[in-house]
Amino acid sequence: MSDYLVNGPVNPELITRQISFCDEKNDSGGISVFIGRVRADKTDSKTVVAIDYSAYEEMVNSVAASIKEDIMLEFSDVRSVKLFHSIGNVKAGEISLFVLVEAGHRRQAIDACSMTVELIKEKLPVWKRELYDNDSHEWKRQ
Amino acid sequence: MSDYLVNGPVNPELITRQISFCDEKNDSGGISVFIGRVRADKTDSKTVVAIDYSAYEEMVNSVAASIKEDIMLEFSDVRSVKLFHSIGNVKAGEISLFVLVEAGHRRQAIDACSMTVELIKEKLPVWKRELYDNDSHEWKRQ
Amino acid sequence: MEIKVLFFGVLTEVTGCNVKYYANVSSVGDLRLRIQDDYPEIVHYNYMISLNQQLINGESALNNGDEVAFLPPFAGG
Amino acid sequence: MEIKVLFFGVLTEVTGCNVKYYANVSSVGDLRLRIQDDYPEIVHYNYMISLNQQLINGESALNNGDEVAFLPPFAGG
Repeated sequence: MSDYLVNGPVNPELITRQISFCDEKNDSGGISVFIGRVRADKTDSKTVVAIDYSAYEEMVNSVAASIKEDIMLEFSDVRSVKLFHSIGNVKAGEISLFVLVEAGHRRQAIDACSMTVELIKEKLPVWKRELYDNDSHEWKRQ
Repeated sequence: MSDYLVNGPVNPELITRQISFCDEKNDSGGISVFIGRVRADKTDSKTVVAIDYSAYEEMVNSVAASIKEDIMLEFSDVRSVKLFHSIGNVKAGEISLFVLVEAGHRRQAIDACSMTVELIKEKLPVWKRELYDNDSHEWKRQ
Repeated sequence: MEIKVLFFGVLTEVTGCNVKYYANVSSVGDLRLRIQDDYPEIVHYNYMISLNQQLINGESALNNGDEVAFLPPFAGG
Repeated sequence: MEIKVLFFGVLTEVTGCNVKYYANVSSVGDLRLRIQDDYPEIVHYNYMISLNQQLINGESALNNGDEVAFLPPFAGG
């Protein structure tokens, strides 16, 4: 299994643990976090109840590692980049993406986290199938 | 006590609770979080062991409320803005600022969280006194 | 009439107090001079002034019960 | 020689499978034609192609044991 993929929803406890345990040297002043959740979008007469995520696992590993490298090269003040993406079933309201960036100061933490999220959207080989309350489903582009 | 001020460090459990309990309608897809921590900065021969924060509490309430209003007006996709700042003693490695912004989609969540952090830095009447390991202290500008 | 004056941050060390009451001050300018008399050191510090929790730009009249605060540059976060 | 071919996302429904092996294909272009023969529907879909987990831009020769994947537009997050 990939270091970056989580079966089912990302547990909020994982997020707490990552926030609590980062930076043992206490030299990072800013932590920027992005959390992506499954929205109960209503379209026509149906509502999203879950998303079923699938991934090209081996490629997720290399792409995620290269995203982290790019961010560390671009932002000299960044100390660490963590990212976790769900595969499998994630219900509306549950978390499917968690990104955490630590930096010495706030600007680079915020900008690097923002760029990490954009790179994930653009490059991570993950697909999603929305599942609706009328038992239909649809592969989504975004 | 202010709705926005926390005595001592912000507990990571508070962060988990806010992440878990936000958005009962499940219509927000992006949550952007900023966490500010006390850095164990080394200057000359001394190291920061803690920061003692003080605030003009009544004014924090009105300024924080107006920051939230400004953000909600500027970003139509934002569902909620939460902010918590420490007063009193916060040790190196502990959390002194926690901002959470929920939006339908990621861009507005990220941009609104970033702007909230900047507005807090610029407008929130809070002061900090760095405490060093040699028992000296210094009022800091930033 | 009585005006409540608050000091914050480094100014609490300059004045040695967090709060002090002044009588017979008709304006913010007037109050500022009184405080400079009491604490001559304060002229070396940057600060803003708020009246009833609102930052003020220029001169302002004072009324009984007003709360004026002397605010060094903010340093939250 | 044998090439491992992976399908993802909506293409798993188009082809009815996640993985399939092809022999005697010397290039990615060659493979693409073979797959279009097997699954004519696939021409209606957008996809990128990776070779051994790297996206490729143009034509590429294939060797025994290579892994080729057909990737619809990514939709993580």
